[in-house]
Amino acid sequence: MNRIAEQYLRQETLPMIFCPGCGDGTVLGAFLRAVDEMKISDQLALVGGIGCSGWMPVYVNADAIHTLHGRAIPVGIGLKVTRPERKVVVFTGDGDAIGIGGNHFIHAARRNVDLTVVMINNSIYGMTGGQMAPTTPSGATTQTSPYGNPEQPFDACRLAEAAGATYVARWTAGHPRQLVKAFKEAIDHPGFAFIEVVTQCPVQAGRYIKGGMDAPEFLADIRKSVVPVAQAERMTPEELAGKTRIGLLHRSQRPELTQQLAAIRGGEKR
Amino acid sequence: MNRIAEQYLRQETLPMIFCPGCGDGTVLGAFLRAVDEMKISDQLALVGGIGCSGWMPVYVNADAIHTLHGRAIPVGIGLKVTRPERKVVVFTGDGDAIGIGGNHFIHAARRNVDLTVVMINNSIYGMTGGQMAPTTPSGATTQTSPYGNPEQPFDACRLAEAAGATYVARWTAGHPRQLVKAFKEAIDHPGFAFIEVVTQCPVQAGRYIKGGMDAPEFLADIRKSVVPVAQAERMTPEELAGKTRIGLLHRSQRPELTQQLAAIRGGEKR
Amino acid sequence: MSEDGRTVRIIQGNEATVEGAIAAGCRFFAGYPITPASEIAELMSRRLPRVGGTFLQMEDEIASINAVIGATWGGAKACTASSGPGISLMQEGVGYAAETETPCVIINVMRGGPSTGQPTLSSQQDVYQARYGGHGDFEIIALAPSSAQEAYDLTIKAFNLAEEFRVPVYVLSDEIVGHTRERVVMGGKLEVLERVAPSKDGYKPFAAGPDGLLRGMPAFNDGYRLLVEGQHHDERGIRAGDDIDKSATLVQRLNDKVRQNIDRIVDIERIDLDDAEVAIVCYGSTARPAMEAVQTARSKGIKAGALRLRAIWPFPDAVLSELADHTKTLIVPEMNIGKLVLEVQRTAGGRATVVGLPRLGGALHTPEEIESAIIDAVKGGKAQ
Amino acid sequence: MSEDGRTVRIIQGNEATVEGAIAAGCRFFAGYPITPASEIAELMSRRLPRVGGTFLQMEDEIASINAVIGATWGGAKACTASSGPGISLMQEGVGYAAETETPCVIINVMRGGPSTGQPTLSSQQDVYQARYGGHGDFEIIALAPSSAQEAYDLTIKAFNLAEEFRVPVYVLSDEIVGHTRERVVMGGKLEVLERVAPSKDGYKPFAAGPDGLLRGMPAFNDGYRLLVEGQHHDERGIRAGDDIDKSATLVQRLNDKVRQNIDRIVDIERIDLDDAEVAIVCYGSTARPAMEAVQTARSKGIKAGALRLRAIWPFPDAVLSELADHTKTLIVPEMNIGKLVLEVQRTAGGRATVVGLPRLGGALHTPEEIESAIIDAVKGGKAQ
Amino acid sequence: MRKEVRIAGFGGQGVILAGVILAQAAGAVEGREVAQTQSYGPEARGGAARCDVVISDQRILYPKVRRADVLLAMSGQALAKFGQGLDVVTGKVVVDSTLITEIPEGLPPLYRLPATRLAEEEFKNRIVANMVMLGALARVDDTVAFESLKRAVAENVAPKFRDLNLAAMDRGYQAVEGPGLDSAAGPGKGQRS
Amino acid sequence: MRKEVRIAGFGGQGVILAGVILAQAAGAVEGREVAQTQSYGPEARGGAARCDVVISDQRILYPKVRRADVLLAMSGQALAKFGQGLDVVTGKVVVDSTLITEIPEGLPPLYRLPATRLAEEEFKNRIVANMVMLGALARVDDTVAFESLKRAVAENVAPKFRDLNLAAMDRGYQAVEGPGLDSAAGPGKGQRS
Amino acid sequence: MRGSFKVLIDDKWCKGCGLCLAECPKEVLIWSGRRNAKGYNLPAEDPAKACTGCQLCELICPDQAIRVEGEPQ
Amino acid sequence: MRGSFKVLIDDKWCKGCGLCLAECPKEVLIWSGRRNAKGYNLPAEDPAKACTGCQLCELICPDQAIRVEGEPQ
Ligand SMILES: Cc1ncc(C[n+]2csc(CCOP(=O)(O)OP(=O)(O)O)c2C)c(N)n1
Ligand SMILES: Cc1ncc(C[n+]2csc(CCOP(=O)(O)OP(=O)(O)O)c2C)c(N)n1
Ligand code: SF4
Ligand code: SF4
Ligand code: SF4
Ligand code: SF4
Ligand code: SF4
Ligand code: SF4
Ligand SMILES: [Mg+2]
Ligand SMILES: [Mg+2]
Repeated sequence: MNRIAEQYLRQETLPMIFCPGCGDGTVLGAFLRAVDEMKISDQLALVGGIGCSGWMPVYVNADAIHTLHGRAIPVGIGLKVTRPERKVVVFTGDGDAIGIGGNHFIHAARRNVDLTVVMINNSIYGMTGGQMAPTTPSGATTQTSPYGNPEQPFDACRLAEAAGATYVARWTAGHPRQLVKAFKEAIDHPGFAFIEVVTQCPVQAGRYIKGGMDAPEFLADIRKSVVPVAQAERMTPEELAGKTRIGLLHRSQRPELTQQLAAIRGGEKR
Repeated sequence: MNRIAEQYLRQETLPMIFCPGCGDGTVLGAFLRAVDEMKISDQLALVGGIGCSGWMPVYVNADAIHTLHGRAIPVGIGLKVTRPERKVVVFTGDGDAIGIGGNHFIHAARRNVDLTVVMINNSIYGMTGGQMAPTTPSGATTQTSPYGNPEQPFDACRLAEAAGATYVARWTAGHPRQLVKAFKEAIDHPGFAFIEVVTQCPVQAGRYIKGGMDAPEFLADIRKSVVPVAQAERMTPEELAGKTRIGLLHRSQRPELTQQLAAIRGGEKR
Repeated sequence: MSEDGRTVRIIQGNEATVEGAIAAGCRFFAGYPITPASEIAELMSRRLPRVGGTFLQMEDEIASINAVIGATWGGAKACTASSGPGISLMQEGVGYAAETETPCVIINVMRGGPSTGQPTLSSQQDVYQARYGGHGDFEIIALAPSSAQEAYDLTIKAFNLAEEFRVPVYVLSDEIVGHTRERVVMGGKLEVLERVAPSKDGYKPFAAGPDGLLRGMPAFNDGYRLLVEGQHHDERGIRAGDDIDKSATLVQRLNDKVRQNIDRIVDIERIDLDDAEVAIVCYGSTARPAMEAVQTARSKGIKAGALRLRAIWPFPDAVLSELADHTKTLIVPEMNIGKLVLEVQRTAGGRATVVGLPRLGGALHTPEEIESAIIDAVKGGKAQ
Repeated sequence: MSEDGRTVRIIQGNEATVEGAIAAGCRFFAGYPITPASEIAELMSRRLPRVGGTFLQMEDEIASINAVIGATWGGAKACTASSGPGISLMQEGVGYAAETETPCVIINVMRGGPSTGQPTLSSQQDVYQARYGGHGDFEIIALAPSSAQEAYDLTIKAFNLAEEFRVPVYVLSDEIVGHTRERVVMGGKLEVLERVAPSKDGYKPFAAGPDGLLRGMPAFNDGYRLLVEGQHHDERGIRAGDDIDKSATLVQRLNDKVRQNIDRIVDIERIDLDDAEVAIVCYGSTARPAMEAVQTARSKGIKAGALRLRAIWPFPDAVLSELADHTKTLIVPEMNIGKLVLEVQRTAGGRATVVGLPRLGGALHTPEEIESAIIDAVKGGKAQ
Repeated sequence: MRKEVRIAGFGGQGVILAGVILAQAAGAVEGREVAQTQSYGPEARGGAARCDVVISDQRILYPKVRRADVLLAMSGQALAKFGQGLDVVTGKVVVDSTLITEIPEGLPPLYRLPATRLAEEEFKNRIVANMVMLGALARVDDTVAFESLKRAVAENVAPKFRDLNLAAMDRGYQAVEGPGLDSAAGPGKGQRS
Repeated sequence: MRKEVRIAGFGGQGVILAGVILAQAAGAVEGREVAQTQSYGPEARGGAARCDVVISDQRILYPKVRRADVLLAMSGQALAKFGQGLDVVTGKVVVDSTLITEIPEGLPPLYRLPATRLAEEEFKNRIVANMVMLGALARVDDTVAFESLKRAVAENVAPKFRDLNLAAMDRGYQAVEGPGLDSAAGPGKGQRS
Repeated sequence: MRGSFKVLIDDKWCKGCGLCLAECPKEVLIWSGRRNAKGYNLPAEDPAKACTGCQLCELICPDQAIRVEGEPQ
Repeated sequence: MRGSFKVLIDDKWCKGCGLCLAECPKEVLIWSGRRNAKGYNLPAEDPAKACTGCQLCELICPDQAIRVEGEPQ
């Protein structure tokens, strides 16, 4: 086990339940490195949803709460407003965040609450065994779309921005170094920060959507499907077709909820 | 009572519970005119949420279901997919649609289900007596924001579009003729059509947010606050500050859910 | 397929549930994945489009039950399936279905709770939730299969009861029933209650017959100009929540229509009860070791019997009361903290000793464990 | 304000609830408007910021209960308030609070159901939902005030019990209690259980004392490195949902910690019971006409009494059982179809005649109505 | 002694506020037991409004009005709906004669005053008709002392409306006419001892 | 006669499929009563896997395995965990000797075959080790007829993998070694009559 | 598009909100001084003004209480 | 930035996913032919290749089973 993991993992909870080659572990590793660089493990309040991805906080040796499916964000808000200096980081899946939890997601973005929300987008419901997610590509077969997904997926980053998020970035499990940086930026960002991480899920998405790709193949496939924002700006719509932009997609400033609440408590009329 | 109302209102349900001067009645009147022009009262399946606005279908002499708070859209989907030629129109409030019901709202838009969703935006929770809504302006006082709303409102149209809606329009209760046209367009539109109607709620919003404006004052105030899209394009950002754009804001084409489902039933692989 | 059109397959209870639903005419399913019920959605997604039906995976369980309600008024027989957490989220919707007399079926493949609890292990902890989970006073019907075969049979029955009583009907399956692969005989001549469109003549959608039941089930856009209302309402569906009498009348009927017609619902298997001194009152998967224990006890000359409830709600008060009159001890094994045992206690009214045999943790009782409770009872070892 | 720091105000029960909560140390409220509970949120939004607390109006009731859970682990005493439909939506969250032993208070200002039902009229229909609404086996505590004064007093008590037992505690108020303006004496020397931070020495957050209760309540970022888990877990909080023994141990304790310490919770008012032949068993606003009926009956020389339950869950089996031993008839007036009467029947075990006096529609029983039930009972006119 | 007062009219007439002031006068000012209830919620909008106050020197058990001792009626509908329940001998009805012109049969002793007209004409504010009615109540019945009502207004009404309300109340006290009243009463009568 | 078979190993070894095939053979092909259960769900991922099959000629009441008659062990962990519960006289254990090298004390009669090695080397596909093990089962015990197993494979496995699976099964039937077996058995032995 | 138009106000449904008064471009509508059974003020046509039949009042009336009758001449 | 680096693979945690093999730009990692107690294939350093210490393998390893040791020279 590497040094960072030795220091920051809650050893008695291991092994992690992630399948072999699951991107979640890589993302967690990047998060630990960001925590290490920021020296904030005492200030962390980690919140996990339900899903493979929701298990990530459980393995970190910091205060952590493993909540209900879709409800990580409101729990995170309760933690944040009771002690605003807390660094609340929410780990959630695509189903957890924008499937069942979609309403909490957009409302937290609207309120611009100072949370960092990390959404693992594996295009599927992993934990429950490979059913379609609101991120599953149109036409893809899964356990509940045997004839091809009749729906179209969300662009979670676009949704977050339209709802009011003030930091929006997308990376993949194949970009661990960029993820470390993004985690640091997001945690420091005073407002609702959203990081979507596109990951390989070899066991469910790999089997049902990707025709049996193993983890290295799947990750290679993901890397091929993305383009950095800067590069995307120089590309034609035709070149961009089917590509997903990665990088820092949006950053802005709007009043942040806990600060607004502090003002009210201070007797200021808003 | 006017001719249209005599013909299309369900007389035994009257009087309508709306307060004097409430915009909901005007919007309902415009809807009845659209129904009359389209001659579709037999094909209608009307769905109401809970809130003042959710009562609108109850007064129409057509098949109607008055659902739970926030749940009108999934009920509408159930009605739509079981007989796709039905014209399903959902009447909902700002709290109903994008407060408690926000998740159903964005997912229906994502799926581009062929529904017409009419959202009455009165900036407040009217039915329950004037609490803040996800549309209440920042800083506004309401029954639950006595020191000024610490949150920022949604732009429902922007959210709808980002989620995937393919027809998005905004009007006000002061634009009944335009509303008639918009209803017709939206009902004819083969996909998720969203119409936001900004209305005066003299009794709750008028009292708590608007410092006691009566209905005519309130409506005049709303009219002052909006600009038609075409005009907005010719305005500077400074001129546009604090203004809300009205008109047809977005129209596009994407695969529609019930058609996709029909294809699956037909044995087509998507 | 055999001559009488019946087929035999070795399938899981969850699959049998799906086949039962489709055989009963279910043509709409909306659901959301959850262990250990997911196979039901998965199989529905495969099967329904092939029989002209519609499968939707919704954004959550709330949307699922509400889509089921919409589809039902749209004209389809409809159901959803979930487990503990999802069923908890559906409570408001189930109450709405009860209030609006929307026939629908809710399959709960029970797992251990509370909360996330035990996603992969079985329980019978949600039997009271089925009855009391929603706010307000209403009755539902709940059936509890003990095997894959019954998952098939009782799902068909659930749809029939939903249509007859215009209520939400629960199939309270569990992880063991849902995931055990067994022989299931399907098809053949099945009793299926077809939906009948009521006459439009002076039709009042919520005016009941003398038995408190609504006749038939109308659909939208068939010319009824229906008004379906979740607030208390009159016979036309017009709101009356502020009218004390109309509200009381409606709620009383919503309860009475089930309670007073309980004879049409009661569904029990009686095993060796005629001369039994000790009776096991059981349901669901727990009934299996219970029945085995009775067999073994009988083989040892002990006068044991079993009353197996296939319909647990409405609770058959009269049956239990009568049983208490003729039996010394009633033993109630359950994979929960002891729940239906409270109903047995209530109905026994002190006329028989009632012994709870609760089991937590997810493992089925063994027959030996139940047998030893029988022996204890015979010896007079345990009392209420 | 009087000399002992007490003030008297004429306020609605809902306002008294808010004042009670704040007096008990509540510093966080998350809620969503609903009739007839909205005043609680409205007053919280005014009061909390003035005492350094936080009020949040969330997007729905699900978010509300979950924010309450977050805030509680964040270090605040917290509560939410709603009515039927909203409480139904909270069931999953309440179960999570029970599973994770998160102290919190849920105020249900009951209205008529099911579904939208009767938004503006009162009921006691949700008493079973409070106990059985969530999936899985767990115990909660529920208190039922009969007046604005008790809305104040019992809300304080609810917070204390939540802290002591580390459970969600319901205050089952109703529209009548919530909206009646009455004299309320507030402040003075109140018994308030302050939250105590446990020692970090070898601390296992979910290791209970011999009474099954956890000691103290830790908060995030105070150095505990807590792990709060909604799946079944061991004493450290580590998941054990697939471990039969650990799961059984946890669930058993979650139930026993309330059941076995019921003596610390039971809260009853006994009125003229010593020689009573007929006893009214009552709670909440229905207790008021009941007590008046007893007064009138006594004035006519009838040996009537009343047992008023201020804590209805856990149900005081022993108290009722004893009452059944000494009383001929127990009458249970409720503003519902007849619910707690089933518990009374169960505990009476046939040793007293139990008469339900249900009332639907939203109007409180009149004292006369209850008195005539008393007279019937004395005459032996009605039987079980 | 238990006293039941019902105030009824349309929404928007301040019926509830009148009841609350009455409850405050009896409960907070005079230190007696009170239970005030009302027709409630958005459902009541635009339609009928009703406010009930029970006042007693003992613990109030049943908190609802069964048969009002005094009815203050501010609309014909309200009088028609609630007038019949009263005791024709001991009960009292006060009507706003601006709005109520037809008086049904079978009512107990009736007192009248043109509350709405007085409010509109003398105070240029229709909304104080409720205070005019409350003033009348103090005159026709000893439910609470007139002084207590005034203190309750002082303590519960926003300062800028206080004098207006007090004046309206005085006017009602004077203006009410009916069985056994001197046509121009000075304050002091109707006081509770 | 009730027969309980447990197949256990790691996730990914096809343990469940083996049990399902066995259940189909007994239930669908031979028309007997079966109850097949398994360690389940995402929780089982990467960890231990277990599949139980109860077979009987009568209605199966208790559906779970209490004390297996035959254990097919495909990992050391599985053998350690489940081996002890068996009846040392009447029970039987078949181990995949590729993966299991240490055999604990106190086990009933033991049969071995290098299932995984055979699968990898002879069939170039590790995943058919489960079929190799099933073939061995047919040889060491009369739970179901070998022919029934083959029919169950034919009916339940995708056509393109059918022959591979059948061949692997045959190989297991032949390769297994242990008490009372001829070293090279022909088909026919172990048939159920 | 002048004609002879009549604006019928339905006493039963009118809630006296005043929107029609504000909406009429010709200020045809005024308060009548009458109240309906619920106590709402009722509008009326000002006999001194000429209605153009534009129907703006009918369209804005939330309670569908207005019917503009007549033909453009 | 060559140096003397050692890639330590932790048998206990490795799940044999192969991501490290695919990730290493220098193809330093190969399958060892060994399995751990759970039956997972274990990677190993190819003695014929030189590790640059880039840590890409360590960063990508989902199970934190890799530790790259050594100093750049
Ligand atoms: C209310 C509720 N519904 C359903 C479930 C079952 N469930 C557990 S995880 C999950 C989805 C997991 O998908 P996602 O959020 O994308 O996370 P992943 O496993 O893919 O990381 C579901 C539906 C649940 N636990 N609770
Ligand atoms: C689950 C649930 N929560 C809360 C309520 C109470 N409620 C009824 S209407 C409403 C909000 C109304 O606001 P909006 O949707 O904006 O409609 P409006 O009345 O403003 O038209 C609320 C919170 C409810 N009926 N159900
Ligand atoms: S199912 Fe997919 S997302 Fe979940 S742990 Fe396995 S590989 Fe990862
Ligand atoms: S409260 Fe507002 S929105 Fe509701 S009916 Fe009254 S005016 Fe209209
Ligand atoms: S707009 Fe309609 S309701 Fe309003 S005053 Fe005019 S006629 Fe009356
Ligand atoms: S029709 Fe036009 S002109 Fe005539 S009254 Fe109405 S708004 Fe005025
Ligand atoms: S990436 Fe990690 S888990 Fe995967 S094979 Fe390499 S060392 Fe093992
Ligand atoms: S550190 Fe870099 S070069 Fe060395 S093994 Fe890892 S990936 Fe290869
Ligand atoms: Mg996912
Ligand atoms: Mg609104």
